[in-house]
Amino acid sequence: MRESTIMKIHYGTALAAVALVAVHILMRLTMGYAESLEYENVLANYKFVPYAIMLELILVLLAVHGFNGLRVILLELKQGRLYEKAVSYGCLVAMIGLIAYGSRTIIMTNMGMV
Amino acid sequence: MVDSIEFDLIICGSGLAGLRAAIAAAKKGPHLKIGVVSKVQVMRSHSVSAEGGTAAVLFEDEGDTIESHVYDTVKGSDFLADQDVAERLCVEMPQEIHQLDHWGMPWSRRDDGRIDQRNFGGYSFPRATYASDKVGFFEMQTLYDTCQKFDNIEYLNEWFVTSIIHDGKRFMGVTAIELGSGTFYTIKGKALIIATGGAGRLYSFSTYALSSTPDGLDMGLRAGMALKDMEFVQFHPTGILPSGILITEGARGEGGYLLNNKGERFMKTYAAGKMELAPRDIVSRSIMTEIQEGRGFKHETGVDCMKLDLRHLGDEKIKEKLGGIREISIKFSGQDPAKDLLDIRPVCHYMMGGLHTDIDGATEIQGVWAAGEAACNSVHGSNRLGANSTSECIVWGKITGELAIDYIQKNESTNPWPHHLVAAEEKRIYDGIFRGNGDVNPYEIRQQLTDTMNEKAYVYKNETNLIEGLKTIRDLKKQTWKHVDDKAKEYNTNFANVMELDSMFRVAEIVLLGAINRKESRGAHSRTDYPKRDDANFLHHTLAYYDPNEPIMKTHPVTITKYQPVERKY
Amino acid sequence: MAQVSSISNEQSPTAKSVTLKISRYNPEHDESSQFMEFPVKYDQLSTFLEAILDVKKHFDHSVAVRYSCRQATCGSCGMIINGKPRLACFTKISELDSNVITVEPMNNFPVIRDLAVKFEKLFDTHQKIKPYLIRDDTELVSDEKEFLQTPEEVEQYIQFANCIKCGLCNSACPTMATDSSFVGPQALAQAYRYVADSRDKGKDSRLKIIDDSHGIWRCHFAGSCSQVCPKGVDPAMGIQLLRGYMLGFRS
Amino acid sequence: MPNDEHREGIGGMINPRRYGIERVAYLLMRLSGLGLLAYFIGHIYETSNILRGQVGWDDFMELISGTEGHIVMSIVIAMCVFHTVNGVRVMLGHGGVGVGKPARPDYPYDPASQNYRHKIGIYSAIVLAAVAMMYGLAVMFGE
Repeated sequence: MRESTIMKIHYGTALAAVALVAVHILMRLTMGYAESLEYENVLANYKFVPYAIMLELILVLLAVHGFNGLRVILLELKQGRLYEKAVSYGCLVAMIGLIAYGSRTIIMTNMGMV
Repeated sequence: MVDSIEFDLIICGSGLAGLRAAIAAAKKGPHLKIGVVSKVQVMRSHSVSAEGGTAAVLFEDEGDTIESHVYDTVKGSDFLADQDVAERLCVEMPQEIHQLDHWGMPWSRRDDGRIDQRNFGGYSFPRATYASDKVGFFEMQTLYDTCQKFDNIEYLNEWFVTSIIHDGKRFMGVTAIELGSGTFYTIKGKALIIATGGAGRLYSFSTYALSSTPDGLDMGLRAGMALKDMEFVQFHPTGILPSGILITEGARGEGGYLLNNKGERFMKTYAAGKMELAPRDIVSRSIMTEIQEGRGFKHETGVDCMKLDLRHLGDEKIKEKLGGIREISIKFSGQDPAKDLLDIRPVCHYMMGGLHTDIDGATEIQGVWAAGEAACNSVHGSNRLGANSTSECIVWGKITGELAIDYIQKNESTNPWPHHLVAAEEKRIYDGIFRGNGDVNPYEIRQQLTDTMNEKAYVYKNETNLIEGLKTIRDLKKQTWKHVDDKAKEYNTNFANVMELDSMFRVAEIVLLGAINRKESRGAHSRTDYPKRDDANFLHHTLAYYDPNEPIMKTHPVTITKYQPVERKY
Repeated sequence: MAQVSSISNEQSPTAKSVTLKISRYNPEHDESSQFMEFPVKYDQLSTFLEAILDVKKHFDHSVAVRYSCRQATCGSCGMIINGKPRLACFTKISELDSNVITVEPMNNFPVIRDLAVKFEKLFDTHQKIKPYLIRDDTELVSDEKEFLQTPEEVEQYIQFANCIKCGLCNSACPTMATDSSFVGPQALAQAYRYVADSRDKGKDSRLKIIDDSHGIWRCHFAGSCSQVCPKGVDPAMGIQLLRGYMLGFRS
Repeated sequence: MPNDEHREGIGGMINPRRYGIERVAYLLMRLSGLGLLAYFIGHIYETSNILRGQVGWDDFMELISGTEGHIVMSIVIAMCVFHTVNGVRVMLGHGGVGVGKPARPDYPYDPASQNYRHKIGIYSAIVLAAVAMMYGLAVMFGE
């Protein structure tokens, strides 16, 4: 992928994530911070499909943004063909892994498999 | 065995002339290998410090003519210029300006989008093409950047060329030291263009870069070429104190005044028609006369000076058109031209003389050309007009670049490589200089040499001073300064400095001898004991050839085509 | 000082004294760099280049330093003075207000010896971004005239054309500090200089060159390049404006 | 990382003292980005506890609702706010917004891109981050 495409994605995911994370945090404040974290309330969140979809989106956006950011930092720290390949693929794999792991939580909770 | 590399064309020097030659050659001979060899990094040459403008006739539709440019140049030269050469310059120049524009030169523009021109000393039409007041810098950048298009140009950054190798008639190569590693090399080539610039560091008060020493001229001299007209050293009227950095003639072209301690624009006494925009030799002499007659100022360093007044131009105009000298005067002198009067004094600025060449820039050795300030094709005669030097570099850069390629394509060298000459050169440098065991500080010697030149061969000269100067320099030469304390090979600037000093002695001697022999006043050469021009005896060029004992001085006729010498009045 | 002593008194009454700690290192012979101390006299206008040349003249001929024009136009004498990249000829000792001043070679450039560094990489990257007008008619064939350009159009790029290739920006850049493949602010600013020139038609080809994993995107707008530029070039601005084209903010 | 290339290395990259506030912002942006990524990974992991049912969730809640948890959380809030606000600033800058217009530079040079707009952006990112942190602490400890 061209670096400019990657960076456009980087910026795009950032902007979208800012909006969605804001909603996510506001939810913690609607009923009081501690209360919002009680088991039933959290579970209710997950079961509410639109909210679950939002969580999934945040997960993807932040994973993409975060691991790309990490890739950028690592690429700037050290160079070399092998190292750069390892960093790029490493970050991609970590990103997919994290998304998969997070999605598992969201999907299973949403479908009541707790 | 000495390491060796090979090019088709070697260009020694990376200023305007060198880079222009490189482009011309690279275009004409796309399959030939061109090496630009420079003592500094290519693009750091002193041409970057040219400020005011490049002369060319661009506005024929508004009344300018080539003929007027030719006549101004010849008259400015005090009729010592070869007139066919001057004509060549003026004819070739307009399209060079446009060529530079096509390569990306950021010329200053008029509102209609055309290239702007400003007034300059000695011209009868404003024809100094400018780019703010950093003309040389932008031209260098344009040429350097354009060079990057060609993959047949190679750059040898920081290679000190020490001698020219030839078989008595034809060029074969050069010897050089790569300063970075300290390795001694031979560079074989079929043709050479010498574009090493002037030698203004012979004077301690100088606008020149610290690297502008005469090693290029000396190299030609030692190879058997003549130095021509070296007694003509231009003193620019406005070098700022205390550094001697140039304040461009453009400052006066834009309307600046020169003031004496009575607050008068004293130029009205000396050149009422042109005032501050008289040619440089006249303005410099006027300043020195004013000082000698007690109408000068004392600078805090104890030197006499005069004032340059730009305040009436206003801050905005100064920033727009003279931003470079504004920076220089604020930074290096603590004076803001919009508020303060600048302390100025005539300063060594240009050498009209150089390696003797014909109208094409060809030297006396087959396959060697010279271009730019290093060459003396006699376009400037005894006094150069402002803005004509960058023009000269560009025009003869192009001419010599193309001619050298023609020559390479027609000639095939078959002579055996003269190993003994390389061995002799290696011995001269390493046994004679590097391993010399002197005990005198060469930097002190250099200081004394340049101070002597400043004192004894300044704007006004006379027999007594010149002979004293020559004696001092010959005495200095005999001292034991030929040694290098720094024994490392890598990036040994001490070594380079002592080699530079070695060349300064030979060329300084020629400058002084030429000045002693020329018993007249003409252009920049002004003798108080012979205040008049003497066309009967001295309407000729001076040539100086190398000899281990004393330079051999000869003369050479001036080419006069249309304009007979008349009295020079402005 | 050194260069004008014929007309200025070296022992002028206003002269003050400062200790220069100059980094000495010859990679061919030395394990590591070492500081050597030299006392130098200076006055209000003395520059570091003058001071170093004074050291060379009076104390130690072997100090390796690159210099030429001494008026901040040739770009030779970039070095780290008291921790920051500066041009030696364009920094006055009196500006720093310090009694002991360290002088080191520029960072992010391989050291040749003492204060002199290798520039090959800077020259190479400069060449890579095609620093010349790209269009079919750059070579004059007959007596063509200039390409018209208004003063306003010149204003669009003239700032960036002031680059003297001294390398201070590359030395200050945080990305350059660790990334040996980064194009660097010098070359990127020059890419902008030509893209912004109304005579140029090579925008797309240049944008393509710098759109690379070690290209323009490795600039994070820390601005150190612009803060050290001795010529007011402001590479950071050029880079952001150039990136504006790539992000579609500008056309 | 002293080496043949004489690179300044990580020390030079992160040293925020020699240059302006822009360089500090550059450093904080990196650190907060890395911090947030670490938190994000942790967050994904911790929330997966919900799959262990009420017991698992409550065990985990105990872990994070202590003082230390709150402090960590408040730092995360600060990082998040700084990274967001500064990120928006940088993104605008990268697009060429607010970086000044090319113009003939006049000595003494004052780079237009290092202008008050972006400095305000940086300072407000820092201030907002601090405010958000206080607010977060107030909310968390307030209950």
